[in-house]
Amino acid sequence: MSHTVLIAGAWISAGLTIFLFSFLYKDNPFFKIAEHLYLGAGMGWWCQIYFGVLQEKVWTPLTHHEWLVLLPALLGLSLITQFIPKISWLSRYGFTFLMGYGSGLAIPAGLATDFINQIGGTIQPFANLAGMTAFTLFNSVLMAVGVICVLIYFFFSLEHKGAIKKVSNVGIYFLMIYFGAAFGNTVMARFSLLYGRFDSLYTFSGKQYLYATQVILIAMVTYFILHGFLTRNKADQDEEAA
Amino acid sequence: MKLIKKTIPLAIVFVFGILTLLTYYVPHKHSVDFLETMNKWENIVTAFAFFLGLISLFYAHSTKISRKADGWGYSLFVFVGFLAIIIPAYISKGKNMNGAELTWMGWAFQYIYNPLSATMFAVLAFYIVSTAYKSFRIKSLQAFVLFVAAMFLILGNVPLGQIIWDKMLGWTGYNISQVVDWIMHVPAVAGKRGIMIGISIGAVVTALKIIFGIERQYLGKD
Amino acid sequence: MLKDKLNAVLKIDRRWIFLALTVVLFGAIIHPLGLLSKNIARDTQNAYEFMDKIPAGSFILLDLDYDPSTAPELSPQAMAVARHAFRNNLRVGVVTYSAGATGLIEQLFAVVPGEFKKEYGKDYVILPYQPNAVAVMTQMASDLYGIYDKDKDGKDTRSMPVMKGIQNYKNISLVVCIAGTSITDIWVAYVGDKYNVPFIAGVTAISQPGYGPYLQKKQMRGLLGGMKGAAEYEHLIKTPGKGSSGIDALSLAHVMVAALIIVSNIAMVILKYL
Amino acid sequence: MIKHKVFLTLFLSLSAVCGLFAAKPAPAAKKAASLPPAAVLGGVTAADMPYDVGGAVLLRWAVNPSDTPATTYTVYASSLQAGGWVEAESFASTAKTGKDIDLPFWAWDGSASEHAVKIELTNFFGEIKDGDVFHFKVAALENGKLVAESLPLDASTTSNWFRLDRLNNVVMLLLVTIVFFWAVSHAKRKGLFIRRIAGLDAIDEAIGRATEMGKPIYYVPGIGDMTMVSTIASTFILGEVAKKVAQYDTTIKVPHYNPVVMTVSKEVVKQAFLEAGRPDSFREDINQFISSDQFSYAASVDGMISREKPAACFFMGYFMAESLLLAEVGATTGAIQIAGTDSESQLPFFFTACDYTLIGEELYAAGAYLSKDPMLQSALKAQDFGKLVVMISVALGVILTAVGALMKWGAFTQTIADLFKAY
Repeated sequence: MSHTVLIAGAWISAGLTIFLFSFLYKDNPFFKIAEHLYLGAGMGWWCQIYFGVLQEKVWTPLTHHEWLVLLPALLGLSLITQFIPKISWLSRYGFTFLMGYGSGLAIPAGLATDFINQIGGTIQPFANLAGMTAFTLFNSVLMAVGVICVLIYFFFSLEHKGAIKKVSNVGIYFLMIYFGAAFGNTVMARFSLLYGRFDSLYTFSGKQYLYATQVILIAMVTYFILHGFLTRNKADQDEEAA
Repeated sequence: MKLIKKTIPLAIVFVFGILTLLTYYVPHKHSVDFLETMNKWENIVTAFAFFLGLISLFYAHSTKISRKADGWGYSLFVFVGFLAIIIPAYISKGKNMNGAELTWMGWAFQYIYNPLSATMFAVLAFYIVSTAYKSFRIKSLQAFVLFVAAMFLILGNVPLGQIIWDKMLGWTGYNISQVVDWIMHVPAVAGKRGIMIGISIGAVVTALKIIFGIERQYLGKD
Repeated sequence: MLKDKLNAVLKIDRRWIFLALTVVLFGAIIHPLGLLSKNIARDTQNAYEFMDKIPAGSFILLDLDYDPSTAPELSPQAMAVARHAFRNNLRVGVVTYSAGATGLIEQLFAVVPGEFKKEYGKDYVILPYQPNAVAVMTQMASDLYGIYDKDKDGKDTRSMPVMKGIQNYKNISLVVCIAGTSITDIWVAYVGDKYNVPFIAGVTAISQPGYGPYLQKKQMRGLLGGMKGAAEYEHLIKTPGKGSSGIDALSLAHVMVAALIIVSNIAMVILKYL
Repeated sequence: MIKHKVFLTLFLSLSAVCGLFAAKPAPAAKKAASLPPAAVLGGVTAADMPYDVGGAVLLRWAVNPSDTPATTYTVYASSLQAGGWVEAESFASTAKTGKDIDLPFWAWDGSASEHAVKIELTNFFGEIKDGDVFHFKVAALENGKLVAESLPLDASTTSNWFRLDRLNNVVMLLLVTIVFFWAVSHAKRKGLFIRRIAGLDAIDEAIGRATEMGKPIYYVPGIGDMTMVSTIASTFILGEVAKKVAQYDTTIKVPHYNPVVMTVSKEVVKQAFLEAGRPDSFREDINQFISSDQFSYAASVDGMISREKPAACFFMGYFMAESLLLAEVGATTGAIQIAGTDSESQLPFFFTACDYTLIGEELYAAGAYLSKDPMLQSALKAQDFGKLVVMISVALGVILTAVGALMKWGAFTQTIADLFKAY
């Protein structure tokens, strides 16, 4: 890759970054360009991935005379009949396959990891009762009680009143603690990402990239000032006209 | 007509559902091979489904352009973006790197696709701040509990937060990382577990409904 | 009067908040403050101490598996660990199992070895990307040249001084894996447990809590978590870098979030009850 | 003769122990080295590893009480009649007992008094067919010196037909299935009681508001595929929302991430308009495909929401990081926002940024709540039954395990632990 191409990359990268960020100020043509470009680029990215999948899993086997892959290929093609209303019912064959496969996988896996193991995980600390301090015992009991209360909150066929209402309210508090903790914990990851973006903008502001960040930023600000000025004039004229 | 429009699709769901389900309990080589084949099939069908989406997208934007609908100029950029990835991918034969050298596709990924997705992801940081200010309201005791848990985690994750904690609450004798640890490993786990168990049962019951054809709304009528 | 003002404060245009965040983060990048916690996490300390005790001349394997989205957190960790290794005159072999990491690895090793006057081939080597991690890990138990007979540029590795006397895990003093993927678990399951190779990991802040059990059972000798782990490690090796300036930026931003929540709620309470 | 040698080994090991205790291991080690090698290690069996796909063999032999910490065992395997030994496994004498085989009590009788070693032959010999015969031997080493070795054993592997260790999963599945069918077949015409779900009562309000303001409604079905329960639930709610939209004669927009979900949603909306008696108001462009790339989808939907300023936004289905990207932009435009998802990591963001949030299972129940379909409502019964099973299991399990731990009934607590472990 030549040096010029890399500098061009830096300019494009810095430009697209700033265009997308400009949405935070307000919607504008530059954001719209970046947004539409991204629509195409995103689909393009996945397109080459899925193209690779089809090549590897359909085309190559066919050249080796493995005709069985025609079956899923036909199921897949049936989805495309969507565009022809008369035979669009054919697409049912494709997605009923997906539904059957997905449901069949979901049942045992759901029972194992999210059901049986979660019960086991709640009970298991008590096996070591002798080695527990008062605090860890309290924690384990709290956890078990919490799980039961949350489940009562999710009970649908019971009216939530009286004792059940009280218990399910306790359940809500456990949910709230989880939400709060998850919220607080995610903040870090999101800021790290933003920091990463800013850091690369900072890199592109260097001399070797011909001050890409500064130039684009200044151009954007100028646009917004001019645009604001012009539309305000226009608004004034409208008022006068009215 | 009802047979090929409704009965066979329902039979497909049932047969593939039950067979895939059984692979979990049957360790035999045939069962493993079957599941592998199904995974491959699913990959293939999903790939075709993607093209269903791609065609819809192209159709929508090309009609916009041909009708010169509002903002049709922007629709042109959809095609520009698509080609900006696809052409380099074609030239580089789908490889990001050629030894240590960045290929054209690697270049397109690094300077077009990646900044776009990373920036959109990073915008979240701004929205977290504005949510914190605008929506994070302590209107009830429940919201207060949420607030307290979030506060501990937000402060406990960074050194400056720890310093503030030590200055203000250091007298309690607890370190904030201990408190954070406790929240994450005891009450938060209870909350999460409750949700997960509920979800798993819901998922199992829904999957049963689909396999046995009780839930068939996705097929549409007629 | 006060109430009107408070109302205005509550209804402030969110773009002012965005601007404040930008200033805080960009400010910290351009002008680091050097805030660092006194309490270094135990797991970071353990990682540092383990690494520090490895005798000079030993060979360590550095697995770097992060892509641009996790790089802000993980690349400072990698840099700090690499610096520490070079300062203690360890030999370093770099491997990766993510295609997206290759470019970032090049960037990193274009800078760090030069600071310690280390030479490619003599003091460190970058091995090529391999897609199937489990197969490679198993192979390295007997003879790593079965896979890594060439370096990233296709040069013969056997003849390099850096690889002298290195055959398999028995000759490797430590594996450090800095990754934003589940490869960390694979290292523990397939290598750490089976072949008794000491293992240290660097992970993102969000996945950090999940590794508690491994640390408890000593399957990991230490763990760096997120930007904070990087900053702590930089503090321990006394070379502030991206981690330290990053953690400054993050610290300020976190405190800003906390302050915003508190301010808006105090304003709301005053409006409602006073 | 054999007995004699075993005795000798025993004696040697014992002396090694004594040496260790005396903190002078050197003489004992020297003695061991000078003695003739290889007594015969008796009682080793080799058989197919049960409940697996094949390709693995299980070797078992009794733990030798006189083994010292310096004793190690090495297992060799070979595919040839003679020679060709490959070192398959090497471990300390305290490791790899019957207890370490991770199988539940109903499928495995593990005791600490025997060694049990699982050898994955595929790691050493590549592809293996059922019935291929392999040879094994076990060697006991003391400080790296061979002290005893078993005679070669033959074993072959088979592909098994049932994962007995997953019996608890099967039982649970059967139980849920039976209750499910019972509930569905006893579905009452008049419907069952379902508790109030806060967010759903607000749907009417939101649609009413949109009608008054003459602004559109956005219904975002998330980024899940059609097999996800949250997406299925979402299309159900979409049907009910679309029905009301058709009745009130307002506009609705449904931007899609997944083309298959779009196909299904089209059918659902069309049907809803038909049922509301307004088939003429149905338009194909209600459902639009946006993008199959997570963040370009979010960017585009954000753009649309901020330009059209809808009166109400629904976010129902499976969401990842884009949850807040969507909800916060929706909040900026002042729309009423109702969210529902089962991805627990995103719930906190919807919860803070939206007016109403359906948490996890509430989303699944919403379809039944809105449509009042007796079939769906009775399926909810099956879900409640499942939760009841969990609650009882947790409560009983905790008590029994605690009692077992107090009374030191190791086997009893292990039994309970096995019952609630997924293998």
